[in-house]
Amino acid sequence: MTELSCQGLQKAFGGLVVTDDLALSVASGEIHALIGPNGAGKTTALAQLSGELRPDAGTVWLDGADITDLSLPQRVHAGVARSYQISSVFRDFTARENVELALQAMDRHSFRFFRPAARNAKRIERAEALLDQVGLGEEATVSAQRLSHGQTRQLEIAMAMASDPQVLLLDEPMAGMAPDEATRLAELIRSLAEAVAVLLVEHDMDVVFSVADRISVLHQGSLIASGDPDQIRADPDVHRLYLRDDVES
Amino acid sequence: MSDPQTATASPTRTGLRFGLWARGPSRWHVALTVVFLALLSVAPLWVEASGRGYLVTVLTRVVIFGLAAMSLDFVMGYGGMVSLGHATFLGAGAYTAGALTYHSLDGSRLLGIPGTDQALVTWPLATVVGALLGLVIGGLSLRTKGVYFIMATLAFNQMIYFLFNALEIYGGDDGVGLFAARRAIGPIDASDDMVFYYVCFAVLVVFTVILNLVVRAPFGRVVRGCRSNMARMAALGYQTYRYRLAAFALSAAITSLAGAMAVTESQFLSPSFAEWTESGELLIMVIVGGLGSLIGGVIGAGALFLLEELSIDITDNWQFFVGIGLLAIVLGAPRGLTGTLLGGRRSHD
Amino acid sequence: MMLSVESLAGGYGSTQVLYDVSLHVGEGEIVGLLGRNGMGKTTTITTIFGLLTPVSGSISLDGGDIAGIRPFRIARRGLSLVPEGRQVFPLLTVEQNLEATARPSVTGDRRWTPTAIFELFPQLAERKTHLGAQLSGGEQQMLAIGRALVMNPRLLVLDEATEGLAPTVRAAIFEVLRILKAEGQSILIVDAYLRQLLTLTDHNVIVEKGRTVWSGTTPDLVASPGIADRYLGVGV
Amino acid sequence: MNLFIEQTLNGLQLGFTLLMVSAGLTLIFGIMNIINLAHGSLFMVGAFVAADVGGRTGNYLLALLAGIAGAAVAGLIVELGLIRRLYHRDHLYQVLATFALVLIANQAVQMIWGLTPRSVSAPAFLDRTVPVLPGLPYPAYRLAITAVGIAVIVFLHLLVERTRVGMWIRAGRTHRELLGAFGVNVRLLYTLVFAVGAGLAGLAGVVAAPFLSVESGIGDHFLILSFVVIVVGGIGSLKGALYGSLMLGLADTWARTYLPDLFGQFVDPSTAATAGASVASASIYLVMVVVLVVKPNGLFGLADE
Amino acid sequence: GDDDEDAAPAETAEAAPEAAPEPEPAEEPEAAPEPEPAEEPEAAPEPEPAEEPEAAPEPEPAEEPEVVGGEVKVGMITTLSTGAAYLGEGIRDAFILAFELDGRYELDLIVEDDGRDPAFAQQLADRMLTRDEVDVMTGIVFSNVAGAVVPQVVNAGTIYISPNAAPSPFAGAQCHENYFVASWQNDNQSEAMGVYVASQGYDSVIALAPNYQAGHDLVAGFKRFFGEVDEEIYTELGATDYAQAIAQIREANPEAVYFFYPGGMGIAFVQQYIASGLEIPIFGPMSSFDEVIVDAIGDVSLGLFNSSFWAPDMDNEANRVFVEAYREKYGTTPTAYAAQGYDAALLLISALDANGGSASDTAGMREALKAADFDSVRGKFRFNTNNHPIQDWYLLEVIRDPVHGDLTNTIVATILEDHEDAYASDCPLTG
Ligand SMILES: Nc1ncnc2c1ncn2[C@@H]1O[C@H](COP(=O)(O)OP(=O)(O)OP(=O)(O)O)[C@@H](O)[C@H]1O
Ligand SMILES: Nc1ncnc2c1ncn2[C@@H]1O[C@H](COP(=O)(O)OP(=O)(O)OP(=O)(O)O)[C@@H](O)[C@H]1O
Ligand SMILES: [Mg+2]
Ligand SMILES: [Mg+2]
Repeated sequence: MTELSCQGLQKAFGGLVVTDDLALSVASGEIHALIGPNGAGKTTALAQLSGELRPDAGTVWLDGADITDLSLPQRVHAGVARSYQISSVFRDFTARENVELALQAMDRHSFRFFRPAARNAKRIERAEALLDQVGLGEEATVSAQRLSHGQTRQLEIAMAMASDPQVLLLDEPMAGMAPDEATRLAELIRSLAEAVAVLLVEHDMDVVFSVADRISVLHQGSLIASGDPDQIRADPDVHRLYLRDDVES
Repeated sequence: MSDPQTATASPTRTGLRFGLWARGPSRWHVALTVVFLALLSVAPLWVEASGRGYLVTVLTRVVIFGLAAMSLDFVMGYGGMVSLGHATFLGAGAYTAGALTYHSLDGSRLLGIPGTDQALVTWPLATVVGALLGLVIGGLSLRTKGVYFIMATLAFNQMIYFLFNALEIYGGDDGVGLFAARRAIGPIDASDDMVFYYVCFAVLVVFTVILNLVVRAPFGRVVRGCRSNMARMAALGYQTYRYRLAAFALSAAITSLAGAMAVTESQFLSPSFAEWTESGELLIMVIVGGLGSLIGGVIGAGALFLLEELSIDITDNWQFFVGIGLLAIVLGAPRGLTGTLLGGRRSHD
Repeated sequence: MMLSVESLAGGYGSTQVLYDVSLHVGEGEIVGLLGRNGMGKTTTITTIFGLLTPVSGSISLDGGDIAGIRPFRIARRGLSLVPEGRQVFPLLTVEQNLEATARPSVTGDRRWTPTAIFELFPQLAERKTHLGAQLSGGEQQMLAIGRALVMNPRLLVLDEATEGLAPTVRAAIFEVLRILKAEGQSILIVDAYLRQLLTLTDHNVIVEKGRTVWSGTTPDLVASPGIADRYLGVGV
Repeated sequence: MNLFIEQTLNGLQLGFTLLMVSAGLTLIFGIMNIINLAHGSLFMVGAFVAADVGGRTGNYLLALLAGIAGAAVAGLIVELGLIRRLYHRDHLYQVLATFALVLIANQAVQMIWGLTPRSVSAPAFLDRTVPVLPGLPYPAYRLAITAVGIAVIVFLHLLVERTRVGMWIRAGRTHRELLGAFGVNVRLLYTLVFAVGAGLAGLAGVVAAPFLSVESGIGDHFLILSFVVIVVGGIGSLKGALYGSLMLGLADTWARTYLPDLFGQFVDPSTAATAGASVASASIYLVMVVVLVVKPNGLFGLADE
Repeated sequence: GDDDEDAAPAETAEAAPEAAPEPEPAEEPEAAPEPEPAEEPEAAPEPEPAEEPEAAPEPEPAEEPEVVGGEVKVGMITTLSTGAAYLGEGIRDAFILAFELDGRYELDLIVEDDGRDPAFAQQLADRMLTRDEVDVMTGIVFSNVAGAVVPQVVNAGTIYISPNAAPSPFAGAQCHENYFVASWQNDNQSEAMGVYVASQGYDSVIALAPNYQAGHDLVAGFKRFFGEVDEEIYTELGATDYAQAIAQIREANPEAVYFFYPGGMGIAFVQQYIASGLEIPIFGPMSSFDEVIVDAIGDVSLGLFNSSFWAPDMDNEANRVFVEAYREKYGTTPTAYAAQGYDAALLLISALDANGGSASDTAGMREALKAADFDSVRGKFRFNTNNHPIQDWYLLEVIRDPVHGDLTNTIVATILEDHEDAYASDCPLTG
């Protein structure tokens, strides 16, 4: 049972407070969706949880251990991985090499100077399996810069999954994916969540309400609501600020 | 700033840059490498036989500077670290080996150590000095990226250059001749230019093999990944700084070795080894040869020296013709000479 | 026909992506371009805008051939684009992003000005002096839409313009498009929110592997669920 | 104390000279993001044309205009013939191509104007000193250079920050191709702005010429300094270019003035003079390294250049 | 081991300079400048060289008529790019001119630009020595290039005649029997200025020079004869802005300023110094005041003093012939560098003469060179034991040439007679 949580998280860019006394938690076996209007601070919150951005104040724990001071790579090795809202892949590597690189990171250190990296059969196999899972199996040997936008989004997810994390932070994984792929991905996330803690940021309410166990709503840097999907659906503030007619129920 | 949203300043998808040998060396590279090294192995015999023996020393310089350019290509073409300061290491190697030689001729001591002109001592020592200097300079410069990195390396280059200039014991900017020194490499007496060539060539072959292995190894892949997308590497769990620093120091060490070889070759020690224009020349060799192909550095060095040779024969305005030649390469060989030699084949491994 | 694309073939350098794409947008019409990931929607659009060179086929605007013409000339004929992946100008402030591209329509009117955009997206107004790079994903998307609107185009082309937008904002965008439609604006649109999209479009074109495999009116598409199921993998 | 004041004045003045010299490069490299090593050559062309025209006519104003025009035309030709083929290629090919241009230009001016250095004489009304403080006459021409430096940065500021052309340039820096889809004639824009940058290089060449010997390769010295200024200030930031050049001008001047004295406390004067001068030569690079280690994107640079 | 060979020629060297001046006074009127302006416009530069030889070698045909037609292959590595290009240009042009005027030898001259890069110059030397198999090498302008190339040349058994660079190591411990300096040891010109400035009663002097080896050498040379200076200021090599140094001069307020700024640096420094309004007198060696520099600086350089071994108006036959012919062929007053190149060629020709027109006998060439039996444009010329010249040094003043109207230097006094360099005693060569 793994749990990532934070307390009193605070972040401002200049005068703009983007994260305001934020407390969150996500545990393995659950999908916790973080939703909220554009610019609410979701991505910024993820960045602080993943170690990319230092909070101005507040603490982040992983299984009770304070990881606030761990850097991004260190947190990855501690079991926290993330995907990006705006795809960030290795454009001049093939799709499979992208995933291989993610897998190789788990070897702890890559100060191996002489054995060819391309001959690691086990790793290649695992990479292809991951690509299959996200629906990119056929594009394994295509250079990432030749992937379409949606395909790049798929690759993004495969890479996040590759580090075999205990906590997975997903920033709008469905964005840019065609409807059928989005549906497939929703299922995949659902199945992952059996063992992994998933924090999901997503604007596609169909997906959020169908997969999330718990939903928190962020507005101007702080939570305005948190609860199971039914509670959120019923919350008038959330409706006014965020959902409007997307979820008619 | 680490916020990935700021990293979206990538060119439009239609504005792709195909310039680089993105995907690591292919078997075509291996073939080209073997062919070119084979050519180099017979080149001095051929020029000697055709009555142009003076070219042997030119070939020696191609090999030595090719080695330096190859090691620069390692950090540049694979690691994305464009250094305009590699002459720093060339100079460091030259001054390490040159100073030891100078003191052996002089009979004096350097920091209490007696000098020597034995290359088996001076060359490895220069390599170590280069690695250490690479750690220091790389350690500071790698805090920056892109053009800032270029300029940081240039800044160190200039500082080291002024330092060498101020070393009056070695003649300041005039430098000092080491003409009486032996060219001893272990038991081999390499005072003969041909022998010396083959010693240098052997060193080149060794490092070509090593670097080719390294870029294919997990380490090399990480280095390439850092060039491609450093922020993402960190997000995958890589301590990017360490890998890049290691790569930089390795490159510095090899370049420094080349510097030591160069001073043994010319038997003249002067700050001009460390002049920033020398850094520029190494850079040009790499670009001319083709980025990210390793052997391209050597090919680039060969092309540049050949261009010089030809231009010298045409006129004493040789720089003009070298300029024209370089322009022809830029416009006519868009991916450097290796890229053109390998035709349209893009590597798929 | 305002925009006519006939048997378009093209791609990226030596990689062919489009083989046979045809689509037509009439005056005042809204046309949806549909297809799974990587089927060639974006490639079609960038080729129309002259950012990629077609290999064969024709592209004409108001009867005039625009294939192979440089992008700025095409844009000046009244086309404007919300590109995929936002692509706001990161070094310009929000305000400058809009000012840099603002121009009256080919007929000379200025329905959309930066001020009008700030009314449409009050959130952008608050960020006026922020650089494009400092915006959240959704804010960038709003800006990208605004940037296309201030060109007061005759044909507005939206490539996944609602990606990453909160439901409220997405709804607002569709609302704006509906208003524009009522005003007679022609639109070519790619969007993943199929349900909402089909409330808007008159015509739809489905591409698969670089070919137009189906085209017809929205009622036709809704009426034959097999088509969407087959080409898009979803029901409508 | 007088020495300190004069040296500080000299430092600021050197700073404004650097600013003037860097202005064109700020536009071309800092804002347009084109690495043009031949920028120094354009500086040189300006100086040579001015020396030629000035020598023939004796008219400084004519020389000035001719120098600017000469460099701008040279820039135009370079952009049309070469640079425009390189935008879509890796930056390094710009380095290679423009380096080749430097080699060609340095020899070309020798072929055209001979191997002998030339000079440009300052306009008569500036060829005198003005007392800036009691007992401290200062060359009027240096004050004029300062004024030109300020004028140029104001011009650039207005161009880049206030005009649509400026916005387009900054947009084109990251999205060159896409910009076309917004109705901007990108090719023409780049050609013209490049020529403007070249003209600024020519202006700097002419204005600096009366204090220099106009010789082959004269601009190369300034080229590196300009890059240093831009990088210290932060690429793409005009404010950075201003502060960067003033900071470097002062650092350089103070280091040259006081380091030999400082060293003189420890070693004999002759050694102190040479060692002090050597360290002083490295001072601007030292400043650059310190700035970059503390602020990896320069003083006012945008994040993640 | 070569000491014995060199012993003999040393004596003849004494005699040589005296022999030279003799014919000159007689011919002086013929070469007077007056008729020239009239002829100049008519005579295009090309046909002249053909005519000249007849005039110059007049005294010689009697001695060695049989050597006409000999061929000599000379490798010249010099600087023909950067701001210092005119130095190499002057050397090259005058060298060629000397052979043309002499007319008897076919000069196969291979000229290459070293770009001031020692390593590259080594490569050039390699080609010339091994591929082109030149008989003699010459041409180097800069000391750092000389430091790299000269040992390579002389160790290969080839003779090198320096037309300019003469760094101190090669004058002292590293002197070589194959190495001859037709110019002057680097320090000499500032030594002369040191003597002069001291003689004028100046006590407090500031010395300025670029911060490089030659700069240090020249300041040291100045101090060797002047004594301690108040302050030494070293500026960056190639610097363009001298405001800082000028401010320091203003602050220290010395009685005189000594500066060494060759080439473009000299132009920039003097212009800025004058513009600064400082009125402290400045003195420099010839390198700071050659004809190109003073011409570029303009009228403000009039009346400034410098030290040299030669001036264009020097009063001897060889010089008149040289200056006149140079002017006609190249249209400008020759610089001292040109004079050095010219003398280097004359020296070579004299050695060829002594060896029957062939340069192949290195030992013989060596001996003949050491004798220095030629009419130098500077009048007296002989070699010291270290193959560096012993010569007179003069005080020069910048004037406007009364005939041609350009700025030039004229001799106003002799500072040092039979001056030798400070390093000869360290040189193991004898004789
Ligand atoms: N580097 C920055 N400098 C200044 N402001 C910033 C910076 N990064 C983000 N912001 C601002 O912080 C706010 C929160 O941004 P964030 O990216 O976290 O939003 P978000 O909730 O992920 O929005 P979206 O749903 O649109 O992606 C935004 O208003 C944005 O403009
Ligand atoms: N720069 C490129 N170079 C080569 N091939 C490319 C490039 N960009 C895209 N492709 C290929 O072209 C095909 C079509 O891509 P396109 O971007 O047009 O798809 P799309 O329909 O817009 O998909 P998505 O919904 O994912 O955005 C894809 O299969 C992709 O692999
Ligand atoms: Mg976000
Ligand atoms: Mg698309």
